[in-house]
Amino acid sequence: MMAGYAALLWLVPVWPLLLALSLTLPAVRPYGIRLLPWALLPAALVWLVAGAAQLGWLDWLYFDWPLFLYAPDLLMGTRITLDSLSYIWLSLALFVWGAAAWHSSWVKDRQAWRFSLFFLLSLSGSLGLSLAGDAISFYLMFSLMSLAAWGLVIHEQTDFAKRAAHWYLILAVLAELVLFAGIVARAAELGSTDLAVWAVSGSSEWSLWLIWLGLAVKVGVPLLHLWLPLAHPAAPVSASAVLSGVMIKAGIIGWWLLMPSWVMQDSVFVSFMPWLGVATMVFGAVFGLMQTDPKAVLAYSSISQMGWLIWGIGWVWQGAEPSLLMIWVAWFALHHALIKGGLFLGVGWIKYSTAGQGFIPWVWGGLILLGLLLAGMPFSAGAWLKMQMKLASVDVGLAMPYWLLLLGSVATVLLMIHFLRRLAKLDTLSPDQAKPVSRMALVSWFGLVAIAASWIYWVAMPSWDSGALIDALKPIVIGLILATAWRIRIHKQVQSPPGDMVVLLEWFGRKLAAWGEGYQQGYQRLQFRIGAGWQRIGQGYQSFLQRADTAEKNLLNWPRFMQLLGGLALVFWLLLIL
Amino acid sequence: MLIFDVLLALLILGLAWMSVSSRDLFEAVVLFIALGLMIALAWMRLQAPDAALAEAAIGAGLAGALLLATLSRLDRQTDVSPRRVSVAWSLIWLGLAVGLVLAFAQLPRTGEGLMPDVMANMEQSGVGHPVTAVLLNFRAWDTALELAVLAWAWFAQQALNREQHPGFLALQGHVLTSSAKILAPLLVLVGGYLLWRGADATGGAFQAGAVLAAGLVLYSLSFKADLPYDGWQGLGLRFLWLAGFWLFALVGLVGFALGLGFMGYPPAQAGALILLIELFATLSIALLLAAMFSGVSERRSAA
Amino acid sequence: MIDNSLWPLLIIASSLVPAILIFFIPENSRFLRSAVNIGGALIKLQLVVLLVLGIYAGEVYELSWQLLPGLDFRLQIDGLAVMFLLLSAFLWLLTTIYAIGYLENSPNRARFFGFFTLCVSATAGVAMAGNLFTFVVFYELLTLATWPLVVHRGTEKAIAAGRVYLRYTLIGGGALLFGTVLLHSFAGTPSFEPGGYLSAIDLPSWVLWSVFVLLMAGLGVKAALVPFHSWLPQAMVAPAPVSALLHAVAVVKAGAFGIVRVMFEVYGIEYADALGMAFVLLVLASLTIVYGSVRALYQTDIKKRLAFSTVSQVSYVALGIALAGPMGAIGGLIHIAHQGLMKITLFMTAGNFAETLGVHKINQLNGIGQRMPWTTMAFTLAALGMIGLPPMVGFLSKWYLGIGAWEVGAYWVMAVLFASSLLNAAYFLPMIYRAWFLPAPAEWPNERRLSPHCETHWMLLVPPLVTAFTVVALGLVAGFALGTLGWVQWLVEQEFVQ
Amino acid sequence: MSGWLAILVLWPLAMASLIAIWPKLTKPVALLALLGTGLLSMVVFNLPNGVWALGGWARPLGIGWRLDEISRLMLLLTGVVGMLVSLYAWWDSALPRSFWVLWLGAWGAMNALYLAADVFNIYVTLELLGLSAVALVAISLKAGALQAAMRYLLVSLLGSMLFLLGVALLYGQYGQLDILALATQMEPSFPMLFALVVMSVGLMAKTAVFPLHSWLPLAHGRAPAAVSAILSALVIKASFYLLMRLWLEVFAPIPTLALVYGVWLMGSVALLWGAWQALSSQQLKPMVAWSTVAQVGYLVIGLGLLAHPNTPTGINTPEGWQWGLLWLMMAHALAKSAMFLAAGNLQQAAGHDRISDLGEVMRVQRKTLFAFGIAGVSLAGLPVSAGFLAKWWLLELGIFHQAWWLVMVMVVASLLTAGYVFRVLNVALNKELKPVIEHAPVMIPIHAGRQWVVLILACLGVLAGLQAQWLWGG
Repeated sequence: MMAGYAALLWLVPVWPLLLALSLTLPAVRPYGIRLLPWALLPAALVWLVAGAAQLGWLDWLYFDWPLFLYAPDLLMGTRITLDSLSYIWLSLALFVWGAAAWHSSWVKDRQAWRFSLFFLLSLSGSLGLSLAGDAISFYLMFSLMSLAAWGLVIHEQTDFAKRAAHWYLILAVLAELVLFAGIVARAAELGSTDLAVWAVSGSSEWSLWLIWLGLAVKVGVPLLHLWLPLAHPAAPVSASAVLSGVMIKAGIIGWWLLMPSWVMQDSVFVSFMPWLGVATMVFGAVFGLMQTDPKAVLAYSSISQMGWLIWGIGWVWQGAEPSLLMIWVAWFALHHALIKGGLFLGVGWIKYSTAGQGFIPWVWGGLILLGLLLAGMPFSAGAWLKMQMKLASVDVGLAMPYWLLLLGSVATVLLMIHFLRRLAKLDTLSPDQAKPVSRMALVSWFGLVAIAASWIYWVAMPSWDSGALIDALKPIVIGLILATAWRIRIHKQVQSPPGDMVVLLEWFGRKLAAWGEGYQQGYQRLQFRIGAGWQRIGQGYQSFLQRADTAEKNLLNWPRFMQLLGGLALVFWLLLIL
Repeated sequence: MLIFDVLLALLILGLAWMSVSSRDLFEAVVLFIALGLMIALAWMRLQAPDAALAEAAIGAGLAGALLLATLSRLDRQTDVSPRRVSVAWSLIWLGLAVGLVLAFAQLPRTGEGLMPDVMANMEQSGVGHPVTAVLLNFRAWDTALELAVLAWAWFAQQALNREQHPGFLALQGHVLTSSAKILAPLLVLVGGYLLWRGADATGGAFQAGAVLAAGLVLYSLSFKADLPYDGWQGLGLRFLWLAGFWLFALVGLVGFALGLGFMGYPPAQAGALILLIELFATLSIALLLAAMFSGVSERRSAA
Repeated sequence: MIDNSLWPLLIIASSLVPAILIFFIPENSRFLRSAVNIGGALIKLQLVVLLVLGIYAGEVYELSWQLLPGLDFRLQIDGLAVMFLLLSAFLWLLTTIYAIGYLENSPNRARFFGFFTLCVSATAGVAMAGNLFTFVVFYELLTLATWPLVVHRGTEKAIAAGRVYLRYTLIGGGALLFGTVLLHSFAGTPSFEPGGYLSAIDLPSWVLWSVFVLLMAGLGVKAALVPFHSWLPQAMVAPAPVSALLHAVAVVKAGAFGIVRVMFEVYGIEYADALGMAFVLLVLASLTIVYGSVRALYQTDIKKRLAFSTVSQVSYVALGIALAGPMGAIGGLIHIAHQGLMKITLFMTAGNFAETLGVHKINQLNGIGQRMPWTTMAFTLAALGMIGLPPMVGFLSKWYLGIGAWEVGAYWVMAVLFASSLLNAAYFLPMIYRAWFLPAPAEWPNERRLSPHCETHWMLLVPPLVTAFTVVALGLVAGFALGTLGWVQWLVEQEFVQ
Repeated sequence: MSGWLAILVLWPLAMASLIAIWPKLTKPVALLALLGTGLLSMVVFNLPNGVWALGGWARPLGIGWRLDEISRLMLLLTGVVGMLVSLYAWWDSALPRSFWVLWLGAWGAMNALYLAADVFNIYVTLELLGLSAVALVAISLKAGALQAAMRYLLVSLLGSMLFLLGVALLYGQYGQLDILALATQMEPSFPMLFALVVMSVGLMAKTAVFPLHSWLPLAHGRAPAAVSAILSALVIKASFYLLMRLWLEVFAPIPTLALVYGVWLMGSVALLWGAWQALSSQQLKPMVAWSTVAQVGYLVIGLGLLAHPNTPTGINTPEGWQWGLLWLMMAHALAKSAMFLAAGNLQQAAGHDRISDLGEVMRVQRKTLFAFGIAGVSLAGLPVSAGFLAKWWLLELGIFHQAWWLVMVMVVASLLTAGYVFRVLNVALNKELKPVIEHAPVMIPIHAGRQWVVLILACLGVLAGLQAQWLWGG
């Protein structure tokens, strides 16, 4: 039983890979998109069984919990860990990827199988890294996910998509390499790749910085976020949903797993992470408000929401029992993942359907609900989690003015209002442009919305007193007031290009390219000159060779020969008597 | 006599120089022949009449005739280009000459070389004269190889002449013809004498062969336009070219078989064997030298 | 059972005899030649596999005889040798199949396959050389055996490339010979031994350094260390199987392998480190790595880009050695095999592109993934491996190199690795992108239908697929004891234990 | 003393005589001669060392023969190379009958020379050898060949005369001619210095040591291929062998450091000069001939290295360092004969030997080309080959004497050698090179055996690089 379960666990990342491999057969390709939901089958099974085990339903089976698997021959020793935290990561991935898989039927072009391929690869990475128990397999899964997602970003091959993919790739590769350097450094110092060891052993600050930096790109820390607002809108909706919902969390997971979370109390990270978190919340919101594309708004919203997680992990590291505290952060991540996934997919429903279709109002309803959930309306997971996190952080001893957090919440509210407004302004499609509706997709979307709204009541028993409710309402009210005020008083869309600083960098890049051309020309000139020099040397050599004949003719002269003979004799004689 | 010797030495040097530096080839050849004669004189002064005879016959006579024959086939006989005597050239060779003189001057005067050894073994040599003993017994291998050299020189010439007109200029005239009639038998006689005498006094196969060859050449010069002995290209003649060497070698091998070592003679028959060898050697030498002089070509003989 | 001392001869004979046979097989007996070719390759592979097991069981294979007084011709098979042997035997088999598919319709096949096979004998000799002298012998032999392959096409360009190749390798060979003789006259030429033999002898430092400089110059030419690398990109005019074998196994690896031997088993890595030689090599290797990658970035020709990539990648081996630590050594040594597998895949796929579609330039790669998906997939896997992505074998190399660098505190080497990977990504990813994502042109430059069913001739297709598979598989099961990593770890333990 | 020695000398001479007497028997007798002589030298190679006096007269009086490691090896070398070259010639119908008479005479002379331990006897053998060799050069009767032969004749005679002068001085000083006896008595004195000088210069002229080499490229370049092979591989070795005997044995105490440096310099210049000329040569055979001039430079350097007062004798194994020099001679003989014969094959097939136009012929004669290639490898001292071992030895000894510049020159010369060898191979492999003359010349078929002979010679040069041990019996 356990062996079978272990095998199932291995299949979680491997099964999608096998499906991806099957796509190499031309016969399978037309069914590429339809394969996608099946890729999650082992993950779903694992999720179910593990969930049951956590609830104690499987005690009669002597089911081990948590679960650690070790395969010494695979890579350089691969470990899989399934504990309550990775269970959360797994569920997060499972739901969002699941919904996205059903929604992929929108991708119906000739290259759909390619989309499926990358989808499956990325999915495998995403699931795998949730379960990773050693640094190498984490890195493997992380890079598999990141790089394969590039294929999702570029899929539509529009100019915008290409640009987005370009930046995505540059940053992903850079991040990957920095992360690699960090992982190598830690592995070298600790002599092990077991993450259980890593969690409790400190390392040199350098290596930690490298790891932090490498993952920060994925998290979308301001200044390293460049790729994010480009890639999320550029990808097909189902891809955007997983990018924003799941993959972005990989950075947080990485920080948690790869940094020595148990011994971080005194490190420099804990002193700046909470502040960075708050800054990210505000930053994301400010730039989000300046976007016109609803998906770009959502992307910035994701950055903003990641602020919460950054802030969260910042104080988690200060705690004595970080793994317990981390549950809050993980739940918040789950919360965000479900909602953000739903929102992106919802955009798809709005985008690809015509107004006449009957379910559209329901979709709008769902979207508004999701917006409210994200904004943390009372009785929502968001509100409750934020409150609990605040309390926990105070317990841990985080000293921070809490109005800053309120600012973050307000920012979320404003972003959601902005998002819905921009979404409403989206051009409607003519019936022939609309994509056919897949029942399963619709069901899965509403299912996702339902889960997003209710999951917290399954896993926890949130209790609401009046203070909590008021706290939850506060940002919503402030946000509404601000939005209305803005609308009345200014009524102007301040715009910022998606990806903000990218524009600067691109300008710089163009300059560089121009310099590069100049350099190339110079290099060619130099090469030409060197070539000419070589040619001259070659000619010199040829004429040197040609001179051989004349030189030898001189020696062929008989008198010269006799002179040389005599001279040689004299020289020998002299040399002998010397 | 010292004055004569000195004069002779100077004359030799002077003739050599003139011969080398002459611009006209004919003149040079004439001077060369004169030089040969002077050298023959010098040998006489050194009390080596056999060497003198050989030199006169080969160095002056045969070589001179060969050179003249060659001359007749060259187009340009006079070198008209200006000639400079290189100082370096002169100095270098002068230096070497001085060195050579010094080197010979410094040789130990007391050295008798192998003479005592030779004398000690004269008894077993089978001949009476030390030079003959050395040449035909003690250092028989050298002599045998010299005969081979001679034979191969002829082969070489044959190889080179095989498609060309023999290089012979008919020098004959009535005077020559008539003198040849008288001289040829005389030369044969002298040759035979030298050969026989070799056993006990200076003389021997080489000298005899050379003189015989001179006689043959003289004969051919006077009676035949180009080829003195067309009919002698037969098997017997070819055998005779090699007879000297091979007799030597075979005797040597027999000596080896008898346990005397390669090139060893049975002491008892040494004298007789040596005489036999010398006889054939003389014939070989004479025929080879004569043949070389006249430059017989195979093709002509076949034709 | 065969006497152990005969094994080295068997190994050499298993390719030398086919080589000689092939020279005398008439041009048109295609089947016979292919049979001899593949038969030889199979026998050799079989022998080497037996050897691997033997070595693992602790058997000793040596053979030596005196050539000059005090100078032995010595063949010995140790773990390092057998790794190189296995690599060359395996890749030889594949490349032979590939070459048969590639060249069987062109002229001068007897010559080509003869030298091709001879080249493998020389490589086996390089691997088994038991002392520096023997190494030099086979090293030079390799030059001679590969030259006819480089100029095989017989065009002016090929001849010119061959000339450059010879100029570099022979001058390098001269330096190597000089260094070897110099060392011989001071220290003799004992057999290679783990830990080196020079540390036990008290030699003046000028000798040690001159020998080092000469040897590195000689080995550096083949290993394409900057500034001795220029021959390599030019040698790209050779037929694809040659490029594949040259760059993956034979020539550049012989150089790299020589560096390993010299640093480990002549000087001894600790001694070399103490003398400062390891550092010099480290700097040289780092320069080469970065320089090669930068140059690769500017190439428009596929094979040229791959060639510069080789320049860069082979120096990983030297880098790993020069780090002078066990982990670095592992990284360097496994890269011998790993780079071989990856690069041979790349070259064979590039050859497929050229042979099937006439595609030579990078900008002609557009959409080639749709026309030749299998080939392009192999290419992609190998290229990703080159960048160092897990689970491809390239990752293992890079991982151990990184750990090695960190271990000895050479942090700047991390920067080199970083830059190199980045550049690798910068020149490989656009190719992959073009191949898979851009639309295919209406017409390929020079398309040939080589097979009715496959995208190209099966003999061209199978070898790169096998190597690509190996690239992934070896990376995936890296922990397996008989995998490259396990083997190398075992080797390095021997080196660093005493 | 074994009768084999006498037979070794007499056999070729006897066969030559037979051919001279019965021209019709040329072919069978020639075959008998070459096989017999070759096998005899192998037999003699396996005889024990010894010194004998001919005719049963004790040595100072009689002529000495001796067999030691050096002469045995030289005999073997001459036998093997001679046999193979003769085989080649046997299949070459273009050679006249007189080739056999002359060549067998030269062969016998060489055998006699290597056996002789008496300076005067050596002179006589030298004469026989020189005479035959000169005639061989001219045997094709082409105008250029005759002219070259004339030049060679004069140089050869001059060399012999100078040698004879030295013999006279030796006799004058010590009253005897036996090498072994002379060696024991030798003391530096002015006449002996002078004798050494004149003999050396004379022999160097015969060996074609730079700057006295000018006759060689003409003679070897213009003679028929088989003759060139004989001359380059064997004949110049004979005079070099004498040089070696004189410097290292007879006059052993005399050579000074200064002389050694001088000889090194000469050798180095020879190497560079020869390589330069070979690189610039437009024709194949002159190129190979020039290569001989260059390679003689190695021989001379080797001699200088051995004559160096600091050279230890007898270190390592039986006779010490001299093996290297012999090895060098052997390597060169094998490689050079193969090269000349290969060039001959190509030249005869193509009807010319302009390097740049030989591509087509070389592609047809694959065995010849291959042999040329590996002979070139041995010549350049690349492994695996006898040449490589020889060069190793030279370098080692050069380093031993710390003559760095010399070592550098040798390495560079080795590369230059590779340069001109590969220049030819480049032409063979270059398919785009268009011949200067438009109409394709008719290719004359060559007897297959000749290709094989070339290949065997070249392969021997390679195999010798793998097993040098039997040489010194270690």
